[in-house]
Amino acid sequence: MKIKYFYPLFLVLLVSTALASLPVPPPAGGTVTGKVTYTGTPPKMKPIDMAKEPNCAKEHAASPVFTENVVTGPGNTLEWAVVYVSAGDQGSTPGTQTLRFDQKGCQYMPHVLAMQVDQPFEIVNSDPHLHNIHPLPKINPEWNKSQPPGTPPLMAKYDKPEFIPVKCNVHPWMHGWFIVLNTSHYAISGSDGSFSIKGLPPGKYTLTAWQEQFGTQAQDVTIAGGETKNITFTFKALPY
Amino acid sequence: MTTGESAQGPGMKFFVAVWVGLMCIVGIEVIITFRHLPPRELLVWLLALAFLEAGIAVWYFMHLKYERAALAWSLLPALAFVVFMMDHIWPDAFRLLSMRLLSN
Amino acid sequence: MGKAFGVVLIIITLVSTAVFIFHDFHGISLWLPVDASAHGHRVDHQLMETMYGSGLLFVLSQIMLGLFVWQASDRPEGWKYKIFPGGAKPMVISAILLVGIEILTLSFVGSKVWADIYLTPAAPEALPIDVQAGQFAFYFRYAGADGKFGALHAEKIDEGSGNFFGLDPRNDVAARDDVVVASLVIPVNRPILLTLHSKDVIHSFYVRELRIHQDIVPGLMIPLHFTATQTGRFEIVCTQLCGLGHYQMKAYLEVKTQEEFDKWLKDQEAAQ
Amino acid sequence: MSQVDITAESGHAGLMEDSPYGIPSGKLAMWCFVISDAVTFSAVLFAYGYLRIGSPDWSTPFQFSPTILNGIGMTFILLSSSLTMLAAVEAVKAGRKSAGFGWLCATALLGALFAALHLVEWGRMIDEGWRLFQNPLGGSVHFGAAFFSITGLHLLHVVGGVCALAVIAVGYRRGGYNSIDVEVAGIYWHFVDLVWMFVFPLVYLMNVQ
Amino acid sequence: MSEAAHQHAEPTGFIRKYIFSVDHKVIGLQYIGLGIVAVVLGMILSWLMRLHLGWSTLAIPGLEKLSPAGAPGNVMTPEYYLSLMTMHGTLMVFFVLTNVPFAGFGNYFLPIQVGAPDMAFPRMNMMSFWVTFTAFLVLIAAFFVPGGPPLSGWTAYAPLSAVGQDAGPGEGWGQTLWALSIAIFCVAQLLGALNFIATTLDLRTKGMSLARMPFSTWAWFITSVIGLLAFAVLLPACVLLILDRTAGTSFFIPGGLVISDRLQAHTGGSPLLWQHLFWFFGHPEVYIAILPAIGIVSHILPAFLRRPLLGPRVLISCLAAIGFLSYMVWGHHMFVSGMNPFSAILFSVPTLVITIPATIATLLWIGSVYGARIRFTCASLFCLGFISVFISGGISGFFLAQPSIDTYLHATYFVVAHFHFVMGVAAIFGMFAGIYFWLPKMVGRMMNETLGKIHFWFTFVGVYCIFMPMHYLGLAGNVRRYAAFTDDYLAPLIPVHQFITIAALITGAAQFIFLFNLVWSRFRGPKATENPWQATSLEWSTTSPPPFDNFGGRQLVVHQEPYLYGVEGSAGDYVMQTSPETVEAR
Repeated sequence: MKIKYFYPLFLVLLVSTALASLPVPPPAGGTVTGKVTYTGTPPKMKPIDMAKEPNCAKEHAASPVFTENVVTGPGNTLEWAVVYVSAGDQGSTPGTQTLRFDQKGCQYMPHVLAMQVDQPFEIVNSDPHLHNIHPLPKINPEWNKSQPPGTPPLMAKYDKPEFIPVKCNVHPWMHGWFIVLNTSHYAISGSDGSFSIKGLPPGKYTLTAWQEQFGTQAQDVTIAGGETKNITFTFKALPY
Repeated sequence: MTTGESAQGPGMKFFVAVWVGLMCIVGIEVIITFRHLPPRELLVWLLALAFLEAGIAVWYFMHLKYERAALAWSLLPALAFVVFMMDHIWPDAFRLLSMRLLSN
Repeated sequence: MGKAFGVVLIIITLVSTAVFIFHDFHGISLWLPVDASAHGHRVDHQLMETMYGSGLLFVLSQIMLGLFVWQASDRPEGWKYKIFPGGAKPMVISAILLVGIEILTLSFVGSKVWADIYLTPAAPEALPIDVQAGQFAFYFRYAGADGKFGALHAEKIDEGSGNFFGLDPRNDVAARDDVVVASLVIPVNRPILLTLHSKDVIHSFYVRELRIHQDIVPGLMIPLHFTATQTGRFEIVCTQLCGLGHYQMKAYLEVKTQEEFDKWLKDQEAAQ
Repeated sequence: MSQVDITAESGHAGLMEDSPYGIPSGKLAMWCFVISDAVTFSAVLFAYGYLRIGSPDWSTPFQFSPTILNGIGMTFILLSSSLTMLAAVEAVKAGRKSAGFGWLCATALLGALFAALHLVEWGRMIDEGWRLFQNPLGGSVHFGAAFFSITGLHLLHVVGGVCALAVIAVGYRRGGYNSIDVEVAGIYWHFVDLVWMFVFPLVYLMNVQ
Repeated sequence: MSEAAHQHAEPTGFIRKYIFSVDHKVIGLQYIGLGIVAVVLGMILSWLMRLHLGWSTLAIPGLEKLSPAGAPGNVMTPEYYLSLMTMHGTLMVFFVLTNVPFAGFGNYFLPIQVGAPDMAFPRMNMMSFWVTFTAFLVLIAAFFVPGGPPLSGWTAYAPLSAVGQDAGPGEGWGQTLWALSIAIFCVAQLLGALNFIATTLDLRTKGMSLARMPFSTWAWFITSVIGLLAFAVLLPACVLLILDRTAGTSFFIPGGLVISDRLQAHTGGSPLLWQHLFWFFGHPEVYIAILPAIGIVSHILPAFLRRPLLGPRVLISCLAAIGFLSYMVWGHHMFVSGMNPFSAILFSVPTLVITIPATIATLLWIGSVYGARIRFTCASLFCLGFISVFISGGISGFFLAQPSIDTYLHATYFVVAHFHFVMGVAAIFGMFAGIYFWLPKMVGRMMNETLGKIHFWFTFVGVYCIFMPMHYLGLAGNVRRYAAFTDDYLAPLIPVHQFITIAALITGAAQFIFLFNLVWSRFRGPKATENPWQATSLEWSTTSPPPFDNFGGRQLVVHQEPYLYGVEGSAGDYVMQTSPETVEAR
């Protein structure tokens, strides 16, 4: 039914975005779902000693927080991996929604913030003490700003795709990522390692999974119509 | 004033002799260098010769000998004092060796 | 005007001195905190000696100045000035003698105190702890079960994954059991030997209660030893300007009894 | 105008206190500058010594040929320029204008030659891969930093001196400068020579293989 | 000298007369003007800092407009606090304490006091001011560059100041400009020092033997000798710092640094080398700031005590001794810096020895006050105030000179109190005394005494309210250079900081009385006579203000010691230096 109308609709969409860049409804299309997993022994995550910041130490006294480089889930799955279309992308919509990056209990929420090029995001300090936000880009311009408690959110965006580590010098254990992508087709694996990328127009894609410790893996996927493809990324893990 | 009472140099012949002497000292420095002494010994020799050379240059070329003694007595002790005080930094230079952070 | 000056100056002097003497005001203590180290009383003693000597000089000279100005205020027109009894010479001689003796004693005794803290080697049974400062936190490393510290590799430092020291557990067995924590926990009454180093800029290790202070210079490993004599929880603060988070750069020193310390260390080894 | 001119030309002539050193102000100021500049050079040389002591992997790359040979040539030129400077001062004092001008020009030319040889030397080092921050032999990077900054500071003095000598030579011939100015310039020039007497052994000879 | 010979008659054009003037009096006023701009700026910075220290979450209206990155939502960030602190220190130490008492008053009065028509090298003098001005502009530019103003303190300790942007905000262009500004400033000071030395030694008028020079002249002379040798070390140090920052050298940066997770490319340098070079200059610099003030006060006091000071020769020897010792003590700034602990003892002893000449000078002043009939004017009040704050500041030196006590007190507010009293406030008091005393000579108008006295009382009591409590904070272990006091140990001390802040605001506000007085008196004050204070030195033997060549074509001849007060002379109870009468020594 819908496929019948797809091509004319797509043409119209192309023309309209090119001419007027009107708000566009998300194109219907195929979906890729799957899991990010590992084989081998992953490094043991270390408990974070927040003694330096008594506020945070108190907050996490009951259940200690661990480092988040390799967060594993049941069934050898990996959390916080980013899966995105790295080649053959089509039908991406520009990111306009303002994302939120929170600093709470001396941790970054979320640990990995994926966004599109030129997509605005705000950085919020929910703690009663100072943080400084120091993203360490190599291509994008670098900045390092501190955010005293009670000050308005910092607004930012990046105009080139890049994987940017983020740190807080005041609390050196705080560690996060800004993932700036050229596409709107991306997903971050959840606590069970699963991800799902929706709305892919038919075509041949390369999907890449990125994990901060283990690097990247790529797979080719062909989407024919409104189908759902299932793929699994498997990283090799080393204990140290 | 200069023209009146002082700075009546001894004439060019003498200065040429001083110049020859200075060149000889430079020669000695080079010769000592290529006898491959241990660095510390070489440093002592070279410094001694350099100070000798510098002294000759200040004394004759820069005409300090032909000025009133007060000038030399004002300038040189001040310089010597400051340079002497600077020597207080050496113990920390040796700390760089003995307490170097053993990483990489 | 002269009377006013004299009175104001003397009031300022007395009030300033009084605050030194009665240094406790409704919970605001304007005095040194408790001394918790084996050498601390000598520092305190030296400080008190100086306080008495220079405090006396301060009070005397300010009051003298105030008094003389007071006297000078209502003298008649055409007053012939009086010369200080004896003129300048006794003044100069007494200054040289009094201040000379004062500073001679101070420098002799004071230098001895200093030398005993900073120029003596640590006791052989001292507990070695490795301290690394970085923007803007301290981390402490205990050698672990094997009694050996793993080697440091600057390029391996990765704060996000908790490798603050740049250890290489993959290739370096000695590094695998090193205990890295964010608080300095030490046993009471046992000599401690810290090795201080910094991974980025100059920081400083300052514990008020221990009366100990040492800058941590990048590129150098600076030894520092002391013995804590009281159990408790004290602040370790950075006193050398190190960047925007300087004022939040601190850690805690926890002095425990030997048994508590042993238990704590065992727990940490197990947890890591 | 009045008093200043009197001080300038006929000295204090009973209107002023005698200068304690009996030399013109310009000469005094130059002597003070020389002392101050000597402290500057000492500071840099001390910094060099400090870092050298602290660097166990110090490189000693120089060989007799070409570096030291070139250095001896440069020393010869600079020392000779001191000699021509002395000749210039003698001539100027005796009022032999054209001789004074000639000797001044010779001094400036020798200075320029020194600078040129120095730059050739630098060029060779740079070709070999030496930089302020780089050591092609893999040893301490301070060698390049110390070498270029110390010799660079000296070179700056030489170039400044050559310019000053040229200005004074022309000015002297035109009558704008007098014999005292030439003498003051001479003190500076000899000082530049004197600094080289430390730079050559400490920076060149101490770094011979 | 040749350069002076090129000087011609008084220029008439505005630019040659007031801007690029070779007249030492105009140049002196330019230095003082620059100093006043710098001191107002520095004081406003200190207000902002104090507000932040008292109430660290306070929103200061309008601050965000001044610096959007430094104060989001008008709340000051710690890096902005540190930048303000750095700029405050740099402005005050270099552009106020060095510029006004030494370069400013020195330029104006040194030639007049020795009876010279101008400095020895007028054009070099002009150059020295404009180079200083350039340094000032370069420093101010650091406020407006990307990355923000520098934040590593006026001491700019490497490697924080040397590694660049990775070390945090303020370590980009701002820090480079800072180093550049200081390097330029060094050049200006060297030129100025040469001029001072040559003028003092060579341009004294007939009869002005070295022994007859006023204290102020002696102080400026000794200071210029100190400056000549001290700035000569800072200059290459700054150049090496700039090389480290821009050319990739590693003079002050050791290897293996990991800053913000980035391994730095530098290897093998030494942070202690910077500290040595900096403090080798830095300690003499402290005396460059205070010696002229001592000289000015010693010069002004006799005029109001109506008697000569006790032991004038001794006082001059003390100044010289302090100058000499200033080169032997720089390591006392580095007791706990990781310097060899043996050196600490070596530096501690001469530091303590400095207290001897300082005590002698103080006793000579106090002993001179004894038995005098003081004329209480603003100038004399500030001189008396100077003695008091100099004592208060000097006393704490006893503590900090000892490494064993410095172990506890280093880098606490005790140090802040010490140096603010002894070099900041004392030198500022000397400056105030100088302005109240000499303004009639400089602009030909008297200042308003009532306003001046109100200003004095606010300032005198105010500085004690500000800086005395800092001693207590220091004893309690309150670390300096903290943007806020958040932790359990320091939080209870915040009320003391709030008290200091309020005192600082009031005292600072009182300075506007002075500024008003200055401007008002300049235009509306009563006309000054040639010698309103009945003083004796040469500046009072010419018109107010002095003509272009200082003495209107006269060549003065000096017959007397500088401070013949309390003697019978034709003019009253004093005898001018130029007066040929014979005076019985008392």
